[in-house]
Amino acid sequence: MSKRKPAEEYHKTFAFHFFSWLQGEKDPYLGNVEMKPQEEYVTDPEMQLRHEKEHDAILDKVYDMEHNRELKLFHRLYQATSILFCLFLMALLLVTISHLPATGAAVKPVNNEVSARYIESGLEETGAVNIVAGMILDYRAFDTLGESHVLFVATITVLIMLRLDKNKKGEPNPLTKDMNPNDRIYEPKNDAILQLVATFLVPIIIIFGIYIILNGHLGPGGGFSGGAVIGAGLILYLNAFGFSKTERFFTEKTYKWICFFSLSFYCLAKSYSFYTGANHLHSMIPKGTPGAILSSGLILPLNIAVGLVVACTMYAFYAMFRKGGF
Amino acid sequence: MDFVCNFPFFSILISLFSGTICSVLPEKAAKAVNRIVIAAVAVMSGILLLYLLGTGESFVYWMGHFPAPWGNEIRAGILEAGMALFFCIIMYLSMAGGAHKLFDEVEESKHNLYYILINLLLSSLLALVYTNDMFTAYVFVEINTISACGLIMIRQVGRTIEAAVRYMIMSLLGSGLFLFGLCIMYDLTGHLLMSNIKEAVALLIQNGEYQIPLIVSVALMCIGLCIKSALFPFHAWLPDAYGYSTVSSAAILSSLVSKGYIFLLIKIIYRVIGFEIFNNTRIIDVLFVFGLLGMIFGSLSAIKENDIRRMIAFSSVAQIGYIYMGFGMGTQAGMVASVFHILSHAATKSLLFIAAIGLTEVSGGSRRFIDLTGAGYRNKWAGVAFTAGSLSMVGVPLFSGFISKLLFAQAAVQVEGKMLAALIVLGISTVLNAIYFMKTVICIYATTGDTWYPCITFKNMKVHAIVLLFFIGLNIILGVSSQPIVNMIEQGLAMFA
Amino acid sequence: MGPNLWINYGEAVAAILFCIGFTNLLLQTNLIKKIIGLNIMDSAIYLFLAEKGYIAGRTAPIVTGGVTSVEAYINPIPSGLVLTGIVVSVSVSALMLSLTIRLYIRYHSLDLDEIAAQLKKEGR
Amino acid sequence: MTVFQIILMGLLIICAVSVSFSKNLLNSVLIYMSFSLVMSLLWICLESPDLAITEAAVGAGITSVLFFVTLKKIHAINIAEKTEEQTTSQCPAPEKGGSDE
Repeated sequence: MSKRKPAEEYHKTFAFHFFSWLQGEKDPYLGNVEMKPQEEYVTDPEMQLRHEKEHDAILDKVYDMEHNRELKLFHRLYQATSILFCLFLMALLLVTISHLPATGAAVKPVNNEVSARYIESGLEETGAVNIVAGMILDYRAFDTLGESHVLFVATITVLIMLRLDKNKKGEPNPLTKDMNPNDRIYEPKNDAILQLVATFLVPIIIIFGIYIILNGHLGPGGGFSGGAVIGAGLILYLNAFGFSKTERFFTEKTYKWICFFSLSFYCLAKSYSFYTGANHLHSMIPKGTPGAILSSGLILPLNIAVGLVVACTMYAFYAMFRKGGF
Repeated sequence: MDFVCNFPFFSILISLFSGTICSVLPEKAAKAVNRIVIAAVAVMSGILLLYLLGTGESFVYWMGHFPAPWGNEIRAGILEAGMALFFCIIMYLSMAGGAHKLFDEVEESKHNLYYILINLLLSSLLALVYTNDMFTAYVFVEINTISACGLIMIRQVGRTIEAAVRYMIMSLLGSGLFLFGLCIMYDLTGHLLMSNIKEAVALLIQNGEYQIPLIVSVALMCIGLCIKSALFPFHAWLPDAYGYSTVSSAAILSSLVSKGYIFLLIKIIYRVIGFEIFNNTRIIDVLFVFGLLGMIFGSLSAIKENDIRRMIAFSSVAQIGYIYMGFGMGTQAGMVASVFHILSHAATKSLLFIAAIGLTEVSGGSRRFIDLTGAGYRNKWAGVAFTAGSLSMVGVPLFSGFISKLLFAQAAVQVEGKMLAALIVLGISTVLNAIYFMKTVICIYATTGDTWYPCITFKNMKVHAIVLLFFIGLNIILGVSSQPIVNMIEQGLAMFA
Repeated sequence: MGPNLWINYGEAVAAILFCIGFTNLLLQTNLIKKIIGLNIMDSAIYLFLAEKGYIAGRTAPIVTGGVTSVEAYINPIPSGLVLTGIVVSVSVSALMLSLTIRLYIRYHSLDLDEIAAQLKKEGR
Repeated sequence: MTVFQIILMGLLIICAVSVSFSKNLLNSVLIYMSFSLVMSLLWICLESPDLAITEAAVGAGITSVLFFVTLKKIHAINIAEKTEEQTTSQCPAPEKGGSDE
């Protein structure tokens, strides 16, 4: 708003009108355009009651799934189309498959130079005896990076759905009552047999999981399967001894930080390797002797990181499903 | 290699990594990290775009130590860099415009989870834009789907949860079909990288081998992506998902998530199958027909709606129909029109969603037209912005919608068999658009009755108003200076081949 | 029909499983069964992919005895892809199950159509 | 080996079909669990031990456990004792379980 013009003159300009309209101080139509106030509508309570009843009756009729003919017809139509579509899809896929190259043959498009190089020089280039591990964690590592983030984002969504947070004033979430119906009622509180078996079994399961993780580059296995085994062991422990025991060593904070450190390590390590690879720099990570436990460059640490994330995630899923928290 | 060539990789990685970081940060810090990351990615994409315009050719970037058929790769050209820049701008504006609603609709303790989802969504969009590898595309499609589902359901009312379930079921059908098509394609060619697949496909076509599996594989991938981007018969999840989620989510979902899948489809058409080969299949006719049906039925459902947010959501169905109609024409011009419409629709739809929230706020939170009467006087900025968005959607000159409709009409004239159908439906759809958008505009500028809700002035909604201004500006830029943008799109599509 | 349907019986089974899963996903009214159908569909795709990598008479791609010749091992690529895929499918099913629990708590039903009808009746 | 494979594949199809037609939710989850186990045997036949371990740990282990917890949450287990549960617990279990289809 320019201040050079005197106030009276300014009041006549377009800008003043525009800004005053914008600020909501003045409405140019008020008083200029004839506006007739509407007549007040008197509601008859009896009529209103009848209207409401009719309204409810119509609603009931429309949403009565069992007796509504149109809905039923639509449902039938939907079923028929889906069955037809599925049969069509099956026929299409079978025809397609009959034209594909034969299974088990050695000469076909899939067995080309790509898999040949993975097999022939995989040991030398990645240092991993297990060629699959070498492939997913070195040749095609970007996919695997994406994959671990799929797991991460799934955990985040499960947290959003099921975590029962206290609100600002510290009151418990209104859903808590619904989420925790007395679902342990038929479970033994301290079952001696279960606890004894768990005492023996849980360490074995967890050690087996650790073996799978550490052996991922030497034999079948790897971070994901090992992590899932460890997670299963933790879930067994939780079921045998209850939340009070596990909360001593595993809370949400533990989960958060383990996940954070493992994923950050994964991201940073892979960024280093991508960056050096793309810019044709020499990577400083030693490959080691193939076959030794400390070999194959980044694959072992990455497997450990993935294993930690997966184990914690599986346990977190279970705890979330069970009681909406850790 | 120049340092700039690292930027696509950096932008994917920092957005992934910031997702991880946000999981341990408090809410305020997470918000700051989120904004900084989006801005940084936008700046990097801008620099990359300038660099690519300078050199005039695309480049591939190794993800690892191994060259083309053995390692992962990403690829950047003008169209990719431009899309990344545009996506970041829209995302930043949508986040800023809907920030004040987040407090009402999302639990306090789950705000930082929201920012994690946004970061991961950004990274998956960037990866879909830049990737040169089909399987990487599949993995990031999944990240995109899951985080989009999270964005829908973070506002936990019954409708959104139901919408999220429907969304997940449809999307998973889509990804299943996509993955099956991808597997067949892998079996036929033995490669997963786009450029290698293209060479192998050209060879197969030349030798006349495996014709049926090839077509089936392409068709499966197309159907998968169509389902995911809510093409007409598969749109049942869309109105609830867009209509009831929190406003930033609705803007981002409608303008970015579905566009990410469509962009991937464009990439597949050009870089995996080859434009010529794709146009010789019957698939484009199917896309064309469904596009036309979507344009009409989407608009008809929008007319019947009496809830403003759901009306805008149904209008998305119609607009996605436009894009697929462009694909269905099977010409370069149609494709250019589709890509331009992706930009124009993204800019307009998020503008409409964010303006609509401004209007509903001054109507006591109700979204019915009856309560919105006169809302344009009570919140002037939102009213003006909504009018601008509606004009753009209808296709009034000076706005971006006009240019995209013009491009579609021009493209349709060049195609013999489809000209009449395309032009007629374009006309009908424009009229239908005009009916429901002008109805809304008249409604919000009608004189009010007795119900008097408080006005909102500029001081109370500075951020919101500025965001709306930016959106209007973006629309007008797209509408006025369309020629350089169209040139850029043409150049980018030429780089794809 | 092409020549290879009987040789490719593994893939054919995968296609049939895929369609069973697909039908389940479309037609079951119960959400839990829908989710199981989804898992079956995913497994079918992985079976299809793994059949692609199999070569008769060769062993798993783990280097034994220092032999690194192509003739000794099957194709490792499909195995790697399936590993990635399994992770995706387990995350997706966890997400779907959590959604199911929330829906059940809110509406005491597992039928999506019934829930939709309830929602409309409530008018919100 | 091929005969064994064919038998396993037949089992897969039987499992998949019977999941769709089983009346009880708990049964269908159990059948799905056996589906995963058969699948992991099949991976061994197809020379992919990595996949076999992962499928056994994930498909038959974790996913099934998650299904069980879900069934518990939605009161689909203990149908026989449902009436009993209603009398003993304070908050009665809802009528419409997922299992009564």
